[in-house]
Amino acid sequence: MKQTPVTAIKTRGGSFVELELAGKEIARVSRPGQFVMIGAGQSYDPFLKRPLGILSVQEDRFSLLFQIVGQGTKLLSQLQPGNTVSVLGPLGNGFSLHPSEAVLIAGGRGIVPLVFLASHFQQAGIPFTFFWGVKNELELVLASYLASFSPSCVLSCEEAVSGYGCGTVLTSFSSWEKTHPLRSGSRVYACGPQGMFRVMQKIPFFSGVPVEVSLEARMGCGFGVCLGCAVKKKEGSGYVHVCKDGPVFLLPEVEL
Amino acid sequence: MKQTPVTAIKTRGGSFVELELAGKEIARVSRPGQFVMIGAGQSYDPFLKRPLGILSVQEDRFSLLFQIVGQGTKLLSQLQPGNTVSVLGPLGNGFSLHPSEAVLIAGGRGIVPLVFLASHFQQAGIPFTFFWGVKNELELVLASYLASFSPSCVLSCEEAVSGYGCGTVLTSFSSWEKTHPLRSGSRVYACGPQGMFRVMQKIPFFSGVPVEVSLEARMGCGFGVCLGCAVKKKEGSGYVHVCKDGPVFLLPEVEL
Amino acid sequence: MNLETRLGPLVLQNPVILASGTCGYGREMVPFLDLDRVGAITLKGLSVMPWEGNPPPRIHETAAGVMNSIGLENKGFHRFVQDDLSWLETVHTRVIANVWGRTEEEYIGIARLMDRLERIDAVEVNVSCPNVEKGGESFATNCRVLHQLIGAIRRVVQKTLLVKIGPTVAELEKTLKFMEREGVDGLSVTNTFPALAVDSERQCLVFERKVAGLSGPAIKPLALKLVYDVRHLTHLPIIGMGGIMKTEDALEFLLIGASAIAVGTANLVDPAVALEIVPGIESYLVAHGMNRLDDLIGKVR
Amino acid sequence: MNLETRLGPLVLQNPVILASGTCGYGREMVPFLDLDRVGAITLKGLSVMPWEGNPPPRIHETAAGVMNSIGLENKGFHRFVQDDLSWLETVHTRVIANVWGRTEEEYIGIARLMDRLERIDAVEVNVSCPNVEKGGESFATNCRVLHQLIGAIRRVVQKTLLVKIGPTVAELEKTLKFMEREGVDGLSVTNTFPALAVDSERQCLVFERKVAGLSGPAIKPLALKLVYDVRHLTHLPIIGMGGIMKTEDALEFLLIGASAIAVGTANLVDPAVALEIVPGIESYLVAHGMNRLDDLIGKVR
Ligand SMILES: Cc1cc2nc3c(=O)[nH]c(=O)nc-3n(C[C@H](O)[C@H](O)[C@H](O)COP(=O)(O)OP(=O)(O)OC[C@H]3O[C@@H](n4cnc5c(N)ncnc54)[C@H](O)[C@@H]3O)c2cc1C
Ligand SMILES: Cc1cc2nc3c(=O)[nH]c(=O)nc-3n(C[C@H](O)[C@H](O)[C@H](O)COP(=O)(O)OP(=O)(O)OC[C@H]3O[C@@H](n4cnc5c(N)ncnc54)[C@H](O)[C@@H]3O)c2cc1C
Ligand SMILES: Cc1cc2nc3c(=O)[nH]c(=O)nc-3n(C[C@H](O)[C@H](O)[C@H](O)COP(=O)(O)O)c2cc1C
Ligand SMILES: Cc1cc2nc3c(=O)[nH]c(=O)nc-3n(C[C@H](O)[C@H](O)[C@H](O)COP(=O)(O)O)c2cc1C
Ligand code: FES
Ligand code: FES
Repeated sequence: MKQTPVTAIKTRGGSFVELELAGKEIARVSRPGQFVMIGAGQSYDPFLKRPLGILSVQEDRFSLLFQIVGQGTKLLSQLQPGNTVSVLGPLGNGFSLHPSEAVLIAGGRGIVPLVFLASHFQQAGIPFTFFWGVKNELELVLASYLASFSPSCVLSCEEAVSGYGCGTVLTSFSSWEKTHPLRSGSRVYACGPQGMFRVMQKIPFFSGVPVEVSLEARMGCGFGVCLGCAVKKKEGSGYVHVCKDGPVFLLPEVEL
Repeated sequence: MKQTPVTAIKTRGGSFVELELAGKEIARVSRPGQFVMIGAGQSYDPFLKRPLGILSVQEDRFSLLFQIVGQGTKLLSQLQPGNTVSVLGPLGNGFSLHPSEAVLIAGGRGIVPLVFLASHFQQAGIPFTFFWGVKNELELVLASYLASFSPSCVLSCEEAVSGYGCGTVLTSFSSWEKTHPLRSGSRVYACGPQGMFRVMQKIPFFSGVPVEVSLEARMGCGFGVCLGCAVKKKEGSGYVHVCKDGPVFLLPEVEL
Repeated sequence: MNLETRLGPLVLQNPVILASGTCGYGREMVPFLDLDRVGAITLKGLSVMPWEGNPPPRIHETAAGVMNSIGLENKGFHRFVQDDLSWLETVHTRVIANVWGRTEEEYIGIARLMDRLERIDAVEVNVSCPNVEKGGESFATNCRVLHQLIGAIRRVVQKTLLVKIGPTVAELEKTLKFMEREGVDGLSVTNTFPALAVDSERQCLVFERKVAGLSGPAIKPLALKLVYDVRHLTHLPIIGMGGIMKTEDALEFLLIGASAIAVGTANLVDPAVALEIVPGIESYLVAHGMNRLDDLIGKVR
Repeated sequence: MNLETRLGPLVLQNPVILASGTCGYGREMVPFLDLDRVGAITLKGLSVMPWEGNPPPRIHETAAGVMNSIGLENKGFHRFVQDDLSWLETVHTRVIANVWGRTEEEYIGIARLMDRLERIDAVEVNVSCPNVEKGGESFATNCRVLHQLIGAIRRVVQKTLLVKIGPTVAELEKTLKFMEREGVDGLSVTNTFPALAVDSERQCLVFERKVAGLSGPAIKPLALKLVYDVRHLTHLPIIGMGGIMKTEDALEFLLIGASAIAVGTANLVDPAVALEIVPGIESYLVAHGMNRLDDLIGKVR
């Protein structure tokens, strides 16, 4: 299949990698919240492509940011400029782009699609506040991705680190929210681990405002044919499919 | 398993590669005609290691020279200094090292173990003549490996190329042999494609002198446990095993 | 070059089919390949009623393979007609409907419904589902139940009827002879192989349903063996599949006698790969001085 | 940490065994690993008389797998005794003799000979060979012949008796119950999977004997399924194998109830790998707060 050249690769801290790829078409049509399926090699190990959210797009290139967690991401992290990868995308739906005001809530690597979304809001002049929380100091290397949004950002770390709010991203959001009533037409956008979404489903505030969440699931294809990426619907029976119906869903839609 | 660092890699023409590896132990104990089993990656594609003859040894390194013919050799050709590979060896028996005089006959990549053998003879002061034949001009890049033996070398190419004998290595050997009677205690050493050995088995000259041939066979393990590398015995029934009983055999021993 | 091939009455312009469950209802593939250039597409398995399938995880990777426990999730016949049929009418490729039921009656129901749709060229019966009436054992593993099922479906299907078997078919030889007598038009060989995976970190089986189906390159040598065995037990045309990733794989199945081949799991990784295999087969025929696909089929005995 | 495990009367210091046909007669492994540190080694299958095996090619690579058609080549009992026995007496590891014959008589003959050797700790009967007296069909696929064979061997073997089965055993449940009754001490599960490969360039089957046995990571999910099924059909201890390459693979087999595991094809690629798996299992037990191997075996149902 068609190969996409790697144009740049940068390690961020020990376990994060930013990968920039050539791709005019993907750069042109991608919207915040969409993802690509990317294959690390021509071999069968790993066999399937991996889903990665789109971090940013430039003229004729686009960037991904991922955490090394297993064999697939490890191989991706070893790419060099000039190597090529096979990519399908952009895939999935994206976030809705026209709230009157936005709250962005990211946990850990969930930062990726929200950075893309925040750039859009910044360009479009839509006011937003970006909450980002990490588990430990190591993940704070990613803070650089928020630099350009800095006055609108609230960072927190579960481990005590000087200069950062201590606790989860949801505790820092909750205290902020008490003094910052959202105007009508506001939306919340969230991406992070399942545990974060589960807590959000229990916090009453999030029932009163539209909350768009970007989910992860094990994927077979990424484009809707295998039905592998099923997540239970909250109401009624049956499943939604993260790659085709998502990855962005309304918080109350899905059983987490 | 233990990893061996690549210390140098050089492409020779389009399809040959010389690979130098760190390995004090292998460098110290290897004898001409032995080989190593080498794995290209940590993945399962290809699954088995590949047998490659030893070209030369230095103090704490050794070199291989191979032709890119499939997935395994392709991956090996993409290694960079600093990468590591897994290696088993040295394996197999080697050539006998004390003839009174030697004739070396190599076809194509069969040059590899005979270059190692010729260096030994040169050092040991044993007279030898090295016949090397290739199919086409492309393979002539390997002629550089014979430079240091040059007065004792006879090169031939099946394609007409100026400066080289035209025909197979066996035709040029046959005409040489008419005017160069071998002294007693001489041996012939040969490595090349099966077709070359088959022709040799039919040439009466080679019945009158001990001929040691280095065979190739598909290998599973390379160290005698799988019995995958069977080659039919000439006399009686049953098989010899290239990795354990060989790769060097006497020409009349094996059915080719 | 004539790449045409036949599955009973059904003629395909070339032997490369997209396998059921790996190309959706066709439309999902449009961004990646021109459906009109493959021999046929096989729709995701459909039943009369919608079926929600199994809980996640549904996909697990193994060495050179994929295990799936989709559980035959599908939208049901009526939503298929609503959502996809008129779109399918805009493409010209052959369309094979893959069907299943939990009871014999459900099987007959969906087969009959599909048979009536003009756009459907053939009905492929997936016999590897659990028979809810008979204790959940797969239809394929009980010889008597299987024969009755196939006979009943043949009576309601006028179109080309294909039966898709897997490694667990009961009394293979007898069943193949039975299918010949009943007038089945062709066989799809093979479905996935029953397999297991254990999550050693969490100390549980990976799949809630325990067993899941293995597909992909890992099973190719086993699928080839099954196709070869079937080929020597029946003259029915075979769609060979199991781990086909590239032209050489397809050639292996054709050489041992498959009249067509299907690409399954490979579509997940490279949804355009079928359109590399079609010209790949063509080049092979040219290189080997053959001028029709038929010269290749079954050349290795 | 107690890594001890039992196969009937046979106690192993740890559960990692080298599988038959992938570690020769032990001596070939010495340059790569200390035999005294594995649970046991299983010798290459031996018969009474030497056997020359199949013509080349004997080995073919597949995606994450290896097909072999060695054809049970072996030097025969007497040369084994001459060449290898006194050397084997210098090592302390458990030694399992893998045996086979072309007739029932040959099976009984080799089993009896092995049973008399002090250095041999257990006899493993490979029942997947063609029965030359009964038309070449494998002993394993004919239930009656298989039962008679096992009964007869049990009567001549005093030592631990293991039966090695594969995916083609006839009437699995009945056969397992029969083995329990006859007093078989344990099962080795699984042998290779029958498979086929086609050489599309040369337009022939890769192997002269057509079918060859598939092993390696490709078959792991199928081997796990077979071990799981067998585990639920019998209480006999099981040596689980099929595609084990690393600690995690071994843990999968132990978790679903194998009492020991064997490393086969992996030895060809990395002959020292068994000695990474032994401490690997140990670390896993420590990390999961277990202090004996028995806490792990069969934890996943
Ligand atoms: C729509 C979508 C967008 C994503 N975007 C990003 C991103 O921008 N950056 C990033 O770092 N990661 C992202 N992920 C997660 C990423 O796909 C997985 O981390 C990756 O597939 C792991 O592959 P691996 O081979 O390295 O690990 P594996 O060896 O496959 O698995 C390692 C661990 O990761 C878990 N895992 C594997 N695949 C997934 C998955 N698809 N979803 C959740 N958990 C998984 C496994 O359960 C296991 O615990 C995204 C996932 C989805 C579905
Ligand atoms: C003892 C021994 C020493 C060798 N020394 C050298 C050497 O010094 N330099 C060198 O270039 N090659 C050498 N070879 C051959 C080398 O091992 C093969 O070319 C290599 O294994 C091919 O691997 P591959 O994955 O690239 O090709 P594959 O995809 O495995 O095969 C490509 C083609 O090569 C043939 N082939 C594969 N393996 C072998 C084999 N073991 N023997 C013969 N043909 C094979 C196949 O039939 C096929 O036609 C040696 C072989 C042996 C047995
Ligand atoms: C995700 C997935 C879904 C599948 N769904 C179906 C199905 O609905 N009906 C069916 O008959 N086969 C189904 N199959 C089996 C394939 O059609 C094919 O028979 C099998 O995967 C072997 O071929 P492969 O190795 O090329 O994938 C499915 C396979 C996969 C991987
Ligand atoms: C080259 C080779 C030779 C084998 N020889 C024997 C044998 O002689 N007797 C036997 O019972 N099994 C034999 N086997 C089967 C293995 O012992 C093992 O059961 C099988 O390969 C599955 O395990 P694995 O995937 O770890 O290799 C052989 C396997 C291979 C690869
Ligand atoms: S990953 Fe295949 S349908 Fe979503
Ligand atoms: S390659 Fe295994 S015995 Fe020779």
